Amino acid sequence: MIDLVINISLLTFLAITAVAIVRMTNLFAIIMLFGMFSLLTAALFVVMDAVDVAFTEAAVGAGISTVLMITTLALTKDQDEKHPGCHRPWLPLAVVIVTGAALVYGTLDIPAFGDPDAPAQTHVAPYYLEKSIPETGVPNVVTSVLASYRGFDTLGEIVVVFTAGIAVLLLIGGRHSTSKNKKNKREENDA
Amino acid sequence: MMDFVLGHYNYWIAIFLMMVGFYTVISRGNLVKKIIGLNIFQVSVFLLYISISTVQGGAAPIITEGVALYSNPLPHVLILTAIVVGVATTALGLALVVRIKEAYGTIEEDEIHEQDHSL
Amino acid sequence: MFIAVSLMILVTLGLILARALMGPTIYDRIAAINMFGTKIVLLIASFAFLSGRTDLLDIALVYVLINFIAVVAVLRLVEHGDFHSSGKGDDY
Amino acid sequence: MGIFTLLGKAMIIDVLSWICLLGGGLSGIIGAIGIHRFPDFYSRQHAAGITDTLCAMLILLGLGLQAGMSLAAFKLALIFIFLFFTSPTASHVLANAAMHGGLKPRQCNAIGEGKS
Amino acid sequence: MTHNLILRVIAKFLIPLIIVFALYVQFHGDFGPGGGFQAGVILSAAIILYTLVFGLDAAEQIIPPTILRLFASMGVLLYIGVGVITIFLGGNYLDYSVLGSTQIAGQHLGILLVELGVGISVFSVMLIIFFSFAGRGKT
Repeated sequence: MIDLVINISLLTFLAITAVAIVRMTNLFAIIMLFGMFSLLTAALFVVMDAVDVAFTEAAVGAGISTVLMITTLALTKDQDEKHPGCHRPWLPLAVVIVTGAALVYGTLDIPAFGDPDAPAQTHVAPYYLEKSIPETGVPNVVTSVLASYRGFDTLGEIVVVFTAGIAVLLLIGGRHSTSKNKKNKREENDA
Repeated sequence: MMDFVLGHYNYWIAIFLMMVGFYTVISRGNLVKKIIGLNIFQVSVFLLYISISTVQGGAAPIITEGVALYSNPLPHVLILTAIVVGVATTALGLALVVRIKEAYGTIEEDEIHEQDHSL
Repeated sequence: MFIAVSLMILVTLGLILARALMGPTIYDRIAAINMFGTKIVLLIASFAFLSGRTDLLDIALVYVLINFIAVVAVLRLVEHGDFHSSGKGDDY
Repeated sequence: MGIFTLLGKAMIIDVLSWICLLGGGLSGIIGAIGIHRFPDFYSRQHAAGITDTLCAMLILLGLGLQAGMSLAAFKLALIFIFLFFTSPTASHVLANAAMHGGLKPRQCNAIGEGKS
Repeated sequence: MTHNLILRVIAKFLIPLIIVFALYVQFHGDFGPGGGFQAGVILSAAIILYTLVFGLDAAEQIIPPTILRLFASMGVLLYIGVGVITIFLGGNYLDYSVLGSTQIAGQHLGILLVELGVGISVFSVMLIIFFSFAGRGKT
């Protein structure tokens, strides 16, 4: 019961934070709130028994992600949105409401939250839960699935992360950047 | 009725967050804010998957003596890797924003379009 | 007993969230984020005891560290405006 | 001595951890009310800092009493140490940054805002 | 931020603890929450804290960018290499059972190596990204 209360209040906080993020115009405050958003998400994952995911989200979402956004802000030096909102907000709003309504209609058939007889729980999950100890000797099923049963997937993910690192290095890895360009640009503007 | 609402609250909030992120991406002109919108969208998908994996009264999927009911480990694996990949791709997007700022001097979409047209 | 504490922490979280949303200055928001992180740590610690799984304390430990790093990063931006200076010149 | 035999050791630990946990929770709520009621950033920081540390320490102590001697108690002690060092440091750095950033403490004298 | 004496002292005290905790997460991932992804991120967070407090130059003296690039590829190669070794030992790709004398021992060794590869790779990629961002615009 108390799980449900914590769950629902955290979800409500999450929704409030998300709406506040959209409505604010100061990018700095937005990034701060986004860090808080990640913390709340991670707490929700803990409440929903996804321990490893919460671990990752806490380290990645609240830590690295926030730090990277702040460094970007330091580089772009634009702390405020110049054109808050667009000229005609009704079209995007209508699109969003229609899509959301369709998705909510889709959820009406989903089994309720935490139903142990839902199709998602009865298909392959029991196999891993049963076989993890006899086959791999690892009590943490997430680790055994991650590294052993679905090793190929993880290899793919690692390659994606590696590629993203290389791409960032190619895009902004060089140190010789702004000062020279800016000087040239300023001279052009003056002339 | 109450059971129905409580049983679907998670999904509805996930959809709400998804729509909030979607709205931010399509209606705001600031590139950093667009990336934050994408991140909110991403988090909503994580939330949906983890909600599906939860079993009421179940424990975290670490096998211990005397516990019979565990939540589903497969979505956890999926989302765990997705989070790390997500931050890597977010970093890539932010790097693009930095380059755009250096090339155009602004991170507002309107002004970038204006500069492109004036060429 | 853990239930009572969890509920109290939830109330606190709500109040801090309100301050973070209203906060007139940036520093108010940073302070609220810092407090929020601490309270989330406490919520997870008490939830760990509530559900009887003390493995969860590892996560609380990560939170403490990560929250600190985020706050330091924010303050670095507020004070210096960039991330590459070593800051040796400005000893005010 | 009589009260010890009357209640037993487990009971006393329970009562102590109840006191710690409730005190911690209460001081958390008081701090959260404080950051709404105080007028400017520095006084809010005072409310946040004092009750935040007290709240965290008391709750962790209460949980630690429940854990007894175990790995969980060790981890709680680790969290305690980290919070003990990082939380005041963050507060200090924050106030320092606010001061250098030009945020002035609110001057409240009798003529100005005191009467209003 | 280097003028901030308290922060420097606390950072010096915290960084070793964070690194030890990251190693705990890395090698305790079989039994509790944790694993390569998380450990890599926490370890890089320790270096990020060092960078934030002591400056980028000091951090790059500890871990030069060339070594980081080497590590990033080494992690991926370790992962792939484990798979190739299992092929040579007569199993399928990434089938760790052939690595040890028994199936369980083989799986243990395989999971350990793979998680190590993941940890190294994630650690160095996160730091590469952060150093790229932090060093941008530096003359």
